[in-house]
Amino acid sequence: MKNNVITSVKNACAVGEAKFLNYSNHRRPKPLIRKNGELVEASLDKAIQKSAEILAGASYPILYGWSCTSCEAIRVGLELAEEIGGIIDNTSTICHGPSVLSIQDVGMASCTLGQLRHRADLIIYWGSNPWSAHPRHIDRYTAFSKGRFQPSAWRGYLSRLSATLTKKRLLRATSLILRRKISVPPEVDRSPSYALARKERKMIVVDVRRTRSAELADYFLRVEPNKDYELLQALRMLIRDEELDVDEVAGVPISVLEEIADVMVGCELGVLFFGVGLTMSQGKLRNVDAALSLVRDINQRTKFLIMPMRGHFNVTGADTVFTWQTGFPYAVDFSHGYPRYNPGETSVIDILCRGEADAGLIVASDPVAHFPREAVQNLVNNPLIVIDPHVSATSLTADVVIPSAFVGIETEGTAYRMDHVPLPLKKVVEPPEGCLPDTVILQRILHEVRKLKKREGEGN
Amino acid sequence: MITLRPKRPFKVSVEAKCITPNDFAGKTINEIATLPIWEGNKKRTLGELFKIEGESNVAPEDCSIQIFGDSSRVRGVGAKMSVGKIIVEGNAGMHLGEGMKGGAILVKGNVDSWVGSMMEAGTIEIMGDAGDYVGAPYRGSTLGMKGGAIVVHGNAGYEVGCFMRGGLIKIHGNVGQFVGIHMRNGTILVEGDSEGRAGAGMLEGKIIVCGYVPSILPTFTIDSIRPNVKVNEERVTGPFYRFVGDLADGGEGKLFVSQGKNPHLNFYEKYL
Amino acid sequence: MPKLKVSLLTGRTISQGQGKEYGKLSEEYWRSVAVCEIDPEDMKRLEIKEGNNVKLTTGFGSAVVRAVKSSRGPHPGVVFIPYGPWANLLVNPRTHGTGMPSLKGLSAEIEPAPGEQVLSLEDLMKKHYKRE
Amino acid sequence: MDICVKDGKIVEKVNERKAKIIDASGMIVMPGGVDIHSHIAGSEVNTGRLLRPEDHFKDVEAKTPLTRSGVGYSVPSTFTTGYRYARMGYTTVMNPAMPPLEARHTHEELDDTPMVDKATYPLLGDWWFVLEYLRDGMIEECARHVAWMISATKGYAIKLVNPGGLEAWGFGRNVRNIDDPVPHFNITPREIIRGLCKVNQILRMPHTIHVHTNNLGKPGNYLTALETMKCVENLSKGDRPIIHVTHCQFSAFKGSDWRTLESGAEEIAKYVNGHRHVTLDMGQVVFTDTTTMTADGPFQYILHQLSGNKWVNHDVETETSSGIVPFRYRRKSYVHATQWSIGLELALLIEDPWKIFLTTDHPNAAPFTTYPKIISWLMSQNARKKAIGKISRRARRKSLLPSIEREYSFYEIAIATRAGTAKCLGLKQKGHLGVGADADIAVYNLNPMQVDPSKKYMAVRRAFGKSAYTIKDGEIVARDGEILKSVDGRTFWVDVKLSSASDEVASDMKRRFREYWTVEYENYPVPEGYLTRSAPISVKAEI
Repeated sequence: MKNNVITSVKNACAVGEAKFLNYSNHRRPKPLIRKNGELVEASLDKAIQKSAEILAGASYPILYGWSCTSCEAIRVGLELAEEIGGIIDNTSTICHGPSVLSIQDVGMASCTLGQLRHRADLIIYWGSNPWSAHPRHIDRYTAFSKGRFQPSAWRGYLSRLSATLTKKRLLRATSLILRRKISVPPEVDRSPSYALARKERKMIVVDVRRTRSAELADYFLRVEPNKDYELLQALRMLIRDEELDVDEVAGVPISVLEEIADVMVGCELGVLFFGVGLTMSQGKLRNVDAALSLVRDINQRTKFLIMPMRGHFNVTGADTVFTWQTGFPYAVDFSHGYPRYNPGETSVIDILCRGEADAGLIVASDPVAHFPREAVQNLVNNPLIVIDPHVSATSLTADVVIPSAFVGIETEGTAYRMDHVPLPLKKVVEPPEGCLPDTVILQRILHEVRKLKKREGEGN
Repeated sequence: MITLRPKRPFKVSVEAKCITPNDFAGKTINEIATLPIWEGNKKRTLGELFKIEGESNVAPEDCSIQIFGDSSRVRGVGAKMSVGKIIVEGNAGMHLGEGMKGGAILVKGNVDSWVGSMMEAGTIEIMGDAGDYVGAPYRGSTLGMKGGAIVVHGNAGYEVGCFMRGGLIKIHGNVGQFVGIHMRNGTILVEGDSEGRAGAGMLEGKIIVCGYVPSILPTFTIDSIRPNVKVNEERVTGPFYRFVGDLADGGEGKLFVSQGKNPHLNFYEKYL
Repeated sequence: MPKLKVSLLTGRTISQGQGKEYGKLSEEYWRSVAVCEIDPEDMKRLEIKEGNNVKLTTGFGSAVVRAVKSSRGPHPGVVFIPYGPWANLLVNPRTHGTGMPSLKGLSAEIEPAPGEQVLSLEDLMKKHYKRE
Repeated sequence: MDICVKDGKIVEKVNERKAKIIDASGMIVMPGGVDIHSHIAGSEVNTGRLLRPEDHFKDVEAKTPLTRSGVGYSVPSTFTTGYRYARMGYTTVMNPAMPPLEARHTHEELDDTPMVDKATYPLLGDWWFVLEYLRDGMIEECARHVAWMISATKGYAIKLVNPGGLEAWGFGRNVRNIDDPVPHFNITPREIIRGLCKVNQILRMPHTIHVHTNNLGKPGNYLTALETMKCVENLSKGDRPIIHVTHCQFSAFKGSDWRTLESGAEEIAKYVNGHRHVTLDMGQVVFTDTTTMTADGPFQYILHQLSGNKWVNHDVETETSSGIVPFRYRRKSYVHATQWSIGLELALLIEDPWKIFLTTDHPNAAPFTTYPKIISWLMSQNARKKAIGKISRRARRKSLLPSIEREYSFYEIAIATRAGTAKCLGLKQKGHLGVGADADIAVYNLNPMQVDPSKKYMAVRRAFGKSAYTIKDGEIVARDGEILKSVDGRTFWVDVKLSSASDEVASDMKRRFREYWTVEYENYPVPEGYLTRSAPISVKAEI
C-alpha cells in the first residue's frame, strides 16, 4: 500500500494478484447515458433516475449478475427485483445451475474444505481444472495441504520426482502459481493400481484433455468428450460389484475402471470435485446427477464427499442469499408478486433467446462476453443498465452505465467461499471520486422506483 | 364451443391457467372475459388480451374451447382441467395441460416444454413437435406423469417422461436424450430415433424405440430378443433387443430397441 | 484450402482469468481469449503455424481467432477456445430446459483464414451487436 | 383486568385518555409465544430450502405494500417465517443449531427474519478444543474457550448434538452409547456432556446445556436418554435445571428394532417426574410432508437409508456436521404413528408443565405452523380420540394415549408455549405480563369462560392459528392473522464476562487457528455491528 494505491499482494493466487494490482485499469469513474447512439457522461442522479424509469416501466425486466458483489448488495437486488416484478438470475445459470437442479433431485454429500484438508486421502477432480480456475485449491485444501489426520502429499511427489528431471516448463509455471518451488510427476500413464498404490494422499484427475492439473495428479483418466455420464454410471455399477456387458466405456477399458472403483471404495475419506466440465457438456445436470449418486452410493462402503468447483468469487453467496429470501437459488421470477422458479423457463439465457425480456439490469457481470450470440443480441436490443466497477463488453453496449466501487477492495461486505463458509470482505483503499458501492446505488434506484410507482398510483 | 383469438401478438409470456373448461363452464362470455391472467408482471383479464366468442353457461362436460392464432407464448392452457375439450389451432406455450385430471387437448401446431407435466388423466395430442420435459414433474419432485396419454406426431425434446409413474407417452417422430429418465412406471413408445441415453436411471416401466439409437447405456444388460412388444392393446412389431436396467440404480426397467435399425448393437447378441 | 472437422471445447484458462482482471479492453484479454488451441498434428494438416488466423464454423455461427499450439496433448481432433466473446459466436444457445447452453463438445469445422482479421472487442461489438 | 404498555414495556399504569385501548374482553391474553427450539436460519436450514423447490411452489406468499414475498411450506423463506410466527402470536424464537464457522450466515438470515426476537445456539459438543481440553481435564481452559466462542459467534447457549458422534462421522463412523470413546480423541460422550455441563455452570449461562442425545432416532435409545439425564444428576445444585434434553420424542424409543419399536415415554416421564435437574421439549410429530434437518450427520444418513429420499450431508471442519432428508410422516405407518403417540405421552405423563415444552423441532417432526393442532391434542381427549382413530391399528393398540385422561388447561398451555420456555431460557423479560416485562402480547379470540376446549377443540385450533392481536414491543404488528407492521426483532447473545482477562486464550487460538481451520483468525468472530438489533445479555462467570 502506497498512498491509497496497492503496490504488492501477499498470499493470493495469480488471478487474485492480477485482480488487486489491475483493478484500477480500464475504469471510467463517471456515469454514462446513451444519447442518440453515443454514450455520454451524465450525473449520478440522472443515471439513477433513468435506470429507475427503465425498470419501473418494464413488464418483464431481467436483473442479472450478482456473483461479483457482496451479499449485502444482493439482498437489495432481490428487493428491487420483487418491487418491479422482474426476473433475477445469477451467474450460476451458466456455471453450476445444472448442479443445483440435480442436487434438488438427488441431494449432495458435502462438507467444508477444511474437513478435506484434515481427512481426505483420495482426491478426484472431474471435469475441473483447479490449476487454472482455482490456483490455490490443491495447495491449500487438498493434495498438497497438511491436515490433522493426513500429511501433505508433497514428499511423495518430490521423492518420485527426484528420479525425473523433466518438465522444466511446468516447474516454472508451478512455482509461479503456488509461489514455491516444486516438481511434477512424469507424464506416463501407469496402471491405476500401480499409480495409486501409495498409502499417502492420492489425486486423480478425470478430464477430456490433459490439463495442467492432470499433470500434477497421481493418475489421469481421459474420458471421451460428452461421455462423462456413461463413465459415472458405469462406476456406480462397479462399486455395486455388478458386471458390464461392454468392455470399454467412454474410451476407458473396464479393467481400469474396476481398479479405480476399488481405490474409491478402499479409501478412508474420498472427495470428488466436479467442475463445469460436467455441467456444460452433453448431459449437463444428469452428469452431475450421476456424480452425486455415485458419491451417495459409495457412502454405504466408506465416507465419500462431493463438491462443485464454483467459479466467480461470490456466486455461492448469490445462491445463498437468493435461497433464504425466496426459497430458490437462481432464476427467480417475481412477475406474479411471489417467487417462482423453473430454470429453462425463468432462466436468463432462455428468456433472452425467446426474446421475452424488455429491459435489463446487469450488476458486476459481463454477459455480453459470456452469453451465446443469440442471447446477447436480445439483451442489447432492449434498454440495458450496467452497474460495474470496470468497463466491460456489456458496459460498451449499455444505455446507462453506473461505475461502482470494487467490493473487497474499495468497500466492505460479506462473501461466501465455494463451501458456503461466509467471509468478511475488507475495504483497503478509497474508491475513485463519485464511485459508490453497489449496495448504495441499488438502494437509490429502489428508492426512485418506489417514488415513480407512488406517483403512478396517484396518477390513476 | 367457445373461441379465443389473441387481440395482438404477445412479446412477454402470458400465464393463462384459467383457460380450461372447468373455469369457463357455467359462465357467460362476459364473465369469462373478466377471468384474471398475467402478461409478464401486468395483471390483465382474459378479455383484454383475447377476443372471446361463443355460447354462455355451458355444462363442464360439453364445454369445448378453441384457440385461434399464435398462442406459443400463452402458458398453462388447460392446467388442472378435468373435463371438456381444448383445441389449439396454432402453437401452444409451456405447461400445456399441467396437472391435467381429465378431458382432452388437441394442438394442431407445436407445443413448448413441460407439456402434460404432472398430469394424472386425460389425453393430450400434438400434431406438431413438443419441447423438452414432456410429462415431467416439477423441479425436485419425483411425482411425474401418473396417468393418461400424451401423443406427439412430430418430434420431442430431451427428458421425455422424466420421473414418469404411469400412463402412455407416444412419440411418432424422434426424441432427444434421456427419454424416460428416472422412470418409475408407465410406457413410452418412440417410433423414430433416440439421441441416446434412453432409460437412464429407470427403475420400472417400458420404453420402446423403433428407430436408431447411437448406443445403449453401459448400465443396461441385454435380456432377450423379442419379435414384438405389446403397448396396451396395440402390438408393435420388431424384432427388438430387450435390455434391462438401469442397473446403476438397481432398476428393473425394460428397454426395447429395434434390432433391424441398430446393427451396431449386434455384439450384444453374444451374451444371449 | 484444407478443412478439418473437430470437436470444440470452451473453458477457463488461467491467462483468461488474469486477462479478465487486466480489463476486458486490454491487449492481455484479447491475447488470452481470441485464440484457438490446436493440436500440433492438426496444425500440420491445416498447413498453419502458431499465430496464423483460423476460422471456426459451427451450426450456430463462425469466428476468426489466432491459432496457438496446444501444450496439453496430444489430442488431435479436439480444439479449445477460452470463454469470451469470440467463443460465444460459436456455441449452441439451446438449453434443453436446463438454463445452461451447450458450451462443450460441439462439432465444428476449422480452416485457415489468412485473409481475415481477428476482430478487436470493439469491432466485434459493432459487427455482431450493432453497438459501440 | 387491564395491562398497561408504554415504550415497549409493561408498566403500572398509563394515561387512559391518551392511550390506545384494545378491548380484549372475552378473549385470552397471553405473553408472546417463546419457541425454545426451531430451525429457522443458517446454512443447514438454507440448504433445506435449496433442496426442496417442490416443497415451496405450492405454498407461496405474494408481496404486499407492508410485507415481502416468500414461500413455505416446511422450510419457509426468512420473511415468511417471521410473518407466520407473528400470526400465531409468537414473538421470540430460538434457532438451535449454528455451526460456529458459519455463524455469520446464521446471523445474516436472522437479520432477514422479521417480527420476532431471536437467538441461536452454537454447536460445541464436537469442537476439537472442547474435546481436547475436556480429555485433559482442563475444565477452566475449556470454559475460557467456550466463552470466547459464545461471544465470537454471538451465541446464546451451549448446544450438544450427538456429542462425540459427529467427530466420529468425520470418518463415517458414530458412537454407540455415552461411554463409547470418540475415535482419535479418547474421550467419551459422558465426559463431554458432564464437562460442558460444568462449563455451563462456571460461565453462569442463562440457559442450561441444550442436548440432542446420542443414538437419536434409534430403537432402544430411551436408555441413552435416561443415561444422559442421569450422568449430570450429581452436578445439580438446588432445584435449578442444568440440562435440557431437546425433541425428546426422538430419544424415547423402546424396542430392539423398527418392528419391535415401542414407546419409552413412561420410563422417561417417571424419571423426569422424580428429578428437578432436567427439562425437555416434545419434538411432536404431525402427519405431514416435512423436511428433517439436524447436525446429527449419522442419524440423517440412516434416515436416508430408511426412506430412500434425497440426502444432503454437510460436515464442518473441526466443529460439527449436519444432514437433511425430506420425510413424510404417515398415519398408517406403525413407526410414524408410534412416534406421534410418544410425543403426546411425554407431554401428558410429565406432571409439571414447567418441565416439558411444546415444540415440533421445526421442521423435523412437523412445521411450526402445526402448533395449534398440537395444542388441541394436549387440551382435548376428544381431539386425541379422533386422531388416534385414524392411525395404524397396531400403533393404536400399543399407544398409552387412550388410557390418559389428562387435558391441559389454558394456563398449562401458556406455560408450555411461553412462560416455561422463557424461564428455562433465562429470558427474564419474556413469558410473563408483569410490570417490567417486554410488551410482547398475544390475544386469542376465544372465551375461556364459555368455550370448553375439550369439546370445542376445533375452535381452539382456529384461535391459536390466527391471533386476534399480536403485540411486539408495544406495537400491534398483526391482527386476525394479517400483518399490520413489519418490525425487526432483537438478536440476544450472551456476553460472558470473565474476571481474569483471557488474552492467553486469544493467543492460544491464534496459534492453533491455521492448523485447525481454513479461515483467518481475524475473519472468524462476528462483530456486534453485524447484527441489526444486537441485544447482549452480560453474565459474570465464576472465573
